[in-house]
Amino acid sequence: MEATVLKAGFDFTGIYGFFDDLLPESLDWLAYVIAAVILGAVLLNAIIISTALYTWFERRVLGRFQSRMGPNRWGPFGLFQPLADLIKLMTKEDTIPEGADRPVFTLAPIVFLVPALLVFSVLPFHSSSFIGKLNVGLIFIIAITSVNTLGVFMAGWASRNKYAMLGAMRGVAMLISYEVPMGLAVVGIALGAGTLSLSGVVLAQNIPFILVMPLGFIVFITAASAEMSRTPFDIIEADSELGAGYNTEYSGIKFALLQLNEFMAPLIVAALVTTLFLSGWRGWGPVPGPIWFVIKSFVIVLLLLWVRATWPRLRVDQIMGFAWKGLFPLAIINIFAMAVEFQVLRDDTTGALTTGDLWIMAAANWIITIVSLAVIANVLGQRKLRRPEPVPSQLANMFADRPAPESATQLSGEVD
Amino acid sequence: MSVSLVGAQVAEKINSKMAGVAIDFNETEVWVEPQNLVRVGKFLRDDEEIDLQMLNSISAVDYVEYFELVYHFRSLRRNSTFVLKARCYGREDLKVPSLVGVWLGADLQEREIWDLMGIKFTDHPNLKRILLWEGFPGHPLRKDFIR
Amino acid sequence: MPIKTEPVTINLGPQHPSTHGVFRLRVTFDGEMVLDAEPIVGYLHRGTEKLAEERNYVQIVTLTDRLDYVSAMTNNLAYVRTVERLGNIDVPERAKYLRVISAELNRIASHLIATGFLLDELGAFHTPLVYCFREREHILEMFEMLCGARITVSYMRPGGVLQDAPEDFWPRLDDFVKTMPSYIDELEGLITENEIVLARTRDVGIITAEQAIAGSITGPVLRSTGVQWDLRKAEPHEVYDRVDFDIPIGSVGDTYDRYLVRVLEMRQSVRIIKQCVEQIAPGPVRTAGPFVIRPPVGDAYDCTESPKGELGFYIVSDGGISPYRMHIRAPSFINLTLLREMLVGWKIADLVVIFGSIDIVLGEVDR
Amino acid sequence: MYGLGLAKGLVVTFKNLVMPSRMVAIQYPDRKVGLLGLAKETGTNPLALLFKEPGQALKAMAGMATVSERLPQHARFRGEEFTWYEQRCTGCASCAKYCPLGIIEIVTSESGEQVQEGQKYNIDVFDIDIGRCMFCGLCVEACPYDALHMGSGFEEGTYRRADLVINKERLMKAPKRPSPWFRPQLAAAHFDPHKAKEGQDVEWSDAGRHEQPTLEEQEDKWAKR
Repeated sequence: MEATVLKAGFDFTGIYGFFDDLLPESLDWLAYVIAAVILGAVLLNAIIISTALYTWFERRVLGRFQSRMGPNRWGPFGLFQPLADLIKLMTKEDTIPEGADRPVFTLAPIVFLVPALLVFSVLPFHSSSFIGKLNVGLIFIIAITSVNTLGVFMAGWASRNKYAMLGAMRGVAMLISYEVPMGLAVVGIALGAGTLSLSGVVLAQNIPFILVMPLGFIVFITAASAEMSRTPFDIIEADSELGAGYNTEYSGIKFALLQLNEFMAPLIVAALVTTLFLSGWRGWGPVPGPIWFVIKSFVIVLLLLWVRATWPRLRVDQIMGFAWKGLFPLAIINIFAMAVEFQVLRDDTTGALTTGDLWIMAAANWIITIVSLAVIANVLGQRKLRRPEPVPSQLANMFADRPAPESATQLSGEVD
Repeated sequence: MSVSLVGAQVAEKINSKMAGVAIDFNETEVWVEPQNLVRVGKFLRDDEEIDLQMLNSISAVDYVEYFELVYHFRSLRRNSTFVLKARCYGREDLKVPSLVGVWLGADLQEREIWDLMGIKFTDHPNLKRILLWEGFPGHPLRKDFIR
Repeated sequence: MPIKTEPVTINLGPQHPSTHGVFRLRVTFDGEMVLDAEPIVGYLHRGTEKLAEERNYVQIVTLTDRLDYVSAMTNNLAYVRTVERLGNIDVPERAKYLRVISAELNRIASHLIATGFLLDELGAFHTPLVYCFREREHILEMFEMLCGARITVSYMRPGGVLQDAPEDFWPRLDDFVKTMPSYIDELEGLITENEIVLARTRDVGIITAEQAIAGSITGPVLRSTGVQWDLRKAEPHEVYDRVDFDIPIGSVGDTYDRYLVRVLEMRQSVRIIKQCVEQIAPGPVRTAGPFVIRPPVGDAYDCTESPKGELGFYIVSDGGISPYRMHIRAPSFINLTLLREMLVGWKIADLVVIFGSIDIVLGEVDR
Repeated sequence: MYGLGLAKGLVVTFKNLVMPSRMVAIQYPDRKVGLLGLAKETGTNPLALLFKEPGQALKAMAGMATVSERLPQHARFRGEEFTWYEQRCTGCASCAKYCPLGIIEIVTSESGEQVQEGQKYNIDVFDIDIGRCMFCGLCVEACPYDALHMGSGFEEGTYRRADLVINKERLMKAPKRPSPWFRPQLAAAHFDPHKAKEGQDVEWSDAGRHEQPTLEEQEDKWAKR
């Protein structure tokens, strides 16, 4: 039912077929190119415009979290603010620091942006609406998002700035570390869905995978928010420590590209989480699939924003420790549990799981999640939350010259 | 209220330990020669009864014919305060022993006095200008400083 | 082949987001680890002590506003107390209460800023900072009622305060006293038990009580090491001996203790204000006297507990209309003495946090 | 339990997100209003507004309507629009003397006009360089005749520093809305310079602390001495 609504517009084969009919036989390849260009242009613009709108949204919501207004001057409710920002950044002087590695410096924003855009090419917004019908979508995403690391390092290295270099070094260490739990969390998905194709994953989610493997969800969203380097993992930029980290020296349109990537990251993560854990476009009632997709992504984005508005940043060694001592074991536990359950529950001949099997797995996994989280928290966390009671030092006595009043013995009284 | 140590008593104590070091005193203050500062400081810090744990503040005053260094001490254990003063005569090349070895808190304050008053503290580990830049002509808190 | 590494020297500041102004820290890093740190100050040096030598005693009040510009009231208080001691000027009772109320309000404001910026340096994306500023705004509005200005108040004068509080000040203050504890609770809910904050601040940048006393450290930094020392109790000036309050201390002397002591002090300040409002009685607020004060020849040192530590003024009078010499014992400046000891061995992220937890204000450091 | 503190923080920020009383930001110089806000501002109900001024109403619904807004100031605010009464000023230059920055310039000349107290002076120049003023109010505090008062403004931006010097003509022409800062007589009259409308200026005879001396008093004080 839902398949009929938006089918024609976004389907590659549909557009290809239309132009194939239009053009003579010898120009078949042209139809292919035209279809690709049209779809690419539509998608690119859609992503960039939605990122622009997202910058407005993020700033407004963060403003509300912080008792502020957020941008509300330009256009209705401040919606033109991204446009104003863009004009400002484009008209600014594009400086390259003296002694910088010019080609690398120029290339870095592009290396940043292209993988981020490529991720969208395989995401299924709808049952038939994705462009690259990739049967190894999961692996493609894991691979393509790793290129980010290269961009961080290129930007930091080429800037010839110590702050940028420090940010880049932190970034490389952190991003590579968090690739591991993220990849391992995806393994659980592959096990549960029995396929690496993203549309296959969505179709396999008769119940959303967030219920089936909460542990995987937690690991994935944590690792992903580290991958996009937002609080509490924003040590790459760490504005209070490094100024701006790897993008210290960037200005003008190059900085705009970096910012575009940065604001696109939450959208990518939200879209990925929606696809992998929240059953993608699937929903109930007459609401079309893409709307479901957007709603679910929106919830994830809000969650990320909420965390960003609340928590402080971890230190670099704590972040690495968290990845290797916290997320890595959790991801392994998740894979192990999924594998055992899969082996026990699967249909022997087809190797497929029924919805009932998924429910059983969900029940088991919730117990495993709670237990393992509690264990890991106790291992990782400072179990000694209590501190020594403050004892007044013998080095000082405020009442040496006169009798001490009664209440002076109290150390930190309650306000009555 | 914090008790001020009586100048006469402290001067007597200092003199009983190191004869003739406390050259003058009044109700709350004792004057010593600048070259004896470190000896007196160690005594004031380590003496059981005086027990001045903290060097509160160091000021320097330019009285034109001499500079006076004013040390405000405080004992947290006894809640008492005390003022030690030292006069150094002359305008140029003034040298006073540094108290950093006795109280670490003298560090930045002595640098500030060197910067603004031009009194050199010998044995100071890092005697550089602090508020003004290196190469600033003169020491601005002196009374004869003209921009 | 062994990899050759070498330490990197970075100038943190004078333009750096978390140096609280124009402050420079020359740091040598080994990777992320701090090997050496040297504070370089003086970018905001305005020569307050020299300027004071050519102004009369009332005019200097305006200079003291600009020392620790987030707590101008306590600066005024320390200065006018020294002048009063120098010139043997009496202060009316009501003025004493008004002074204590405004000084404690300003202590809350200053500690709010310290806490907010500390969390900002921890990377909390300005949220606690904005909450702190929101509460501070109430205090600034009350200052505007008292004296017409929000930051550079110039409220106190030798011999009292400038003018009595307006009628609408008191209900506003009552409201503030009533709501502030709940706001502090909320702030604590956001910060105090947050595991990330704990991981970042606990046992970071420890100094011991002996070190702190030898280094002339005062204020919350001293109290966080467990030394129960507060000039409001040790040398009760104004009406501090008539109100009941506690001196919170820390147990370890780390960054977390420095934060916690400030929060607890805010609660105590609210308590002091509450008692002052109950005790204050009508009366004059300023001793009649000449506008131009000519104290007798002599010198005087007086100090009060400012939010940053012991703020002292040493004034030498030659009998004229302006001081012969005025020296300011600036707590922010002297608290920097132990900065190197606190920083060495920690990482860049800790450096910023430890530095923030000392809570310096560059107007006072550079004077 | 470990992790509870993080959750607590999330609850606090959520509380601040949803509670409208925590939204304390004041938009300056103008405030964006919705349809309801605009109706409230104009004193009509939204429906009537929609009919009467559909353009404005649509604009408000699109979030683009603005009304001017100013931070609420207390009457005592020490601002820059100095109020000066030439009738009260004797040209004694107390204000100039007590200004810590020395930014008040006063030039007087003998008028030859004799009043009972002595000779009256012409005030030729009365310049306040508010470009360097820090609004400490010491000049106002020092004025023995209550001739100079603080103002309440803070928006005097100009393109040239020279424009920031307020001279005698400007002081005389300016609306007389003195701040009750350090002027108990104005505070007792509950004068609020921010709420004072056109024509509600304070006359020079009301601005002083001292009563106008009667003729007998003048004789007692000065003439017979």
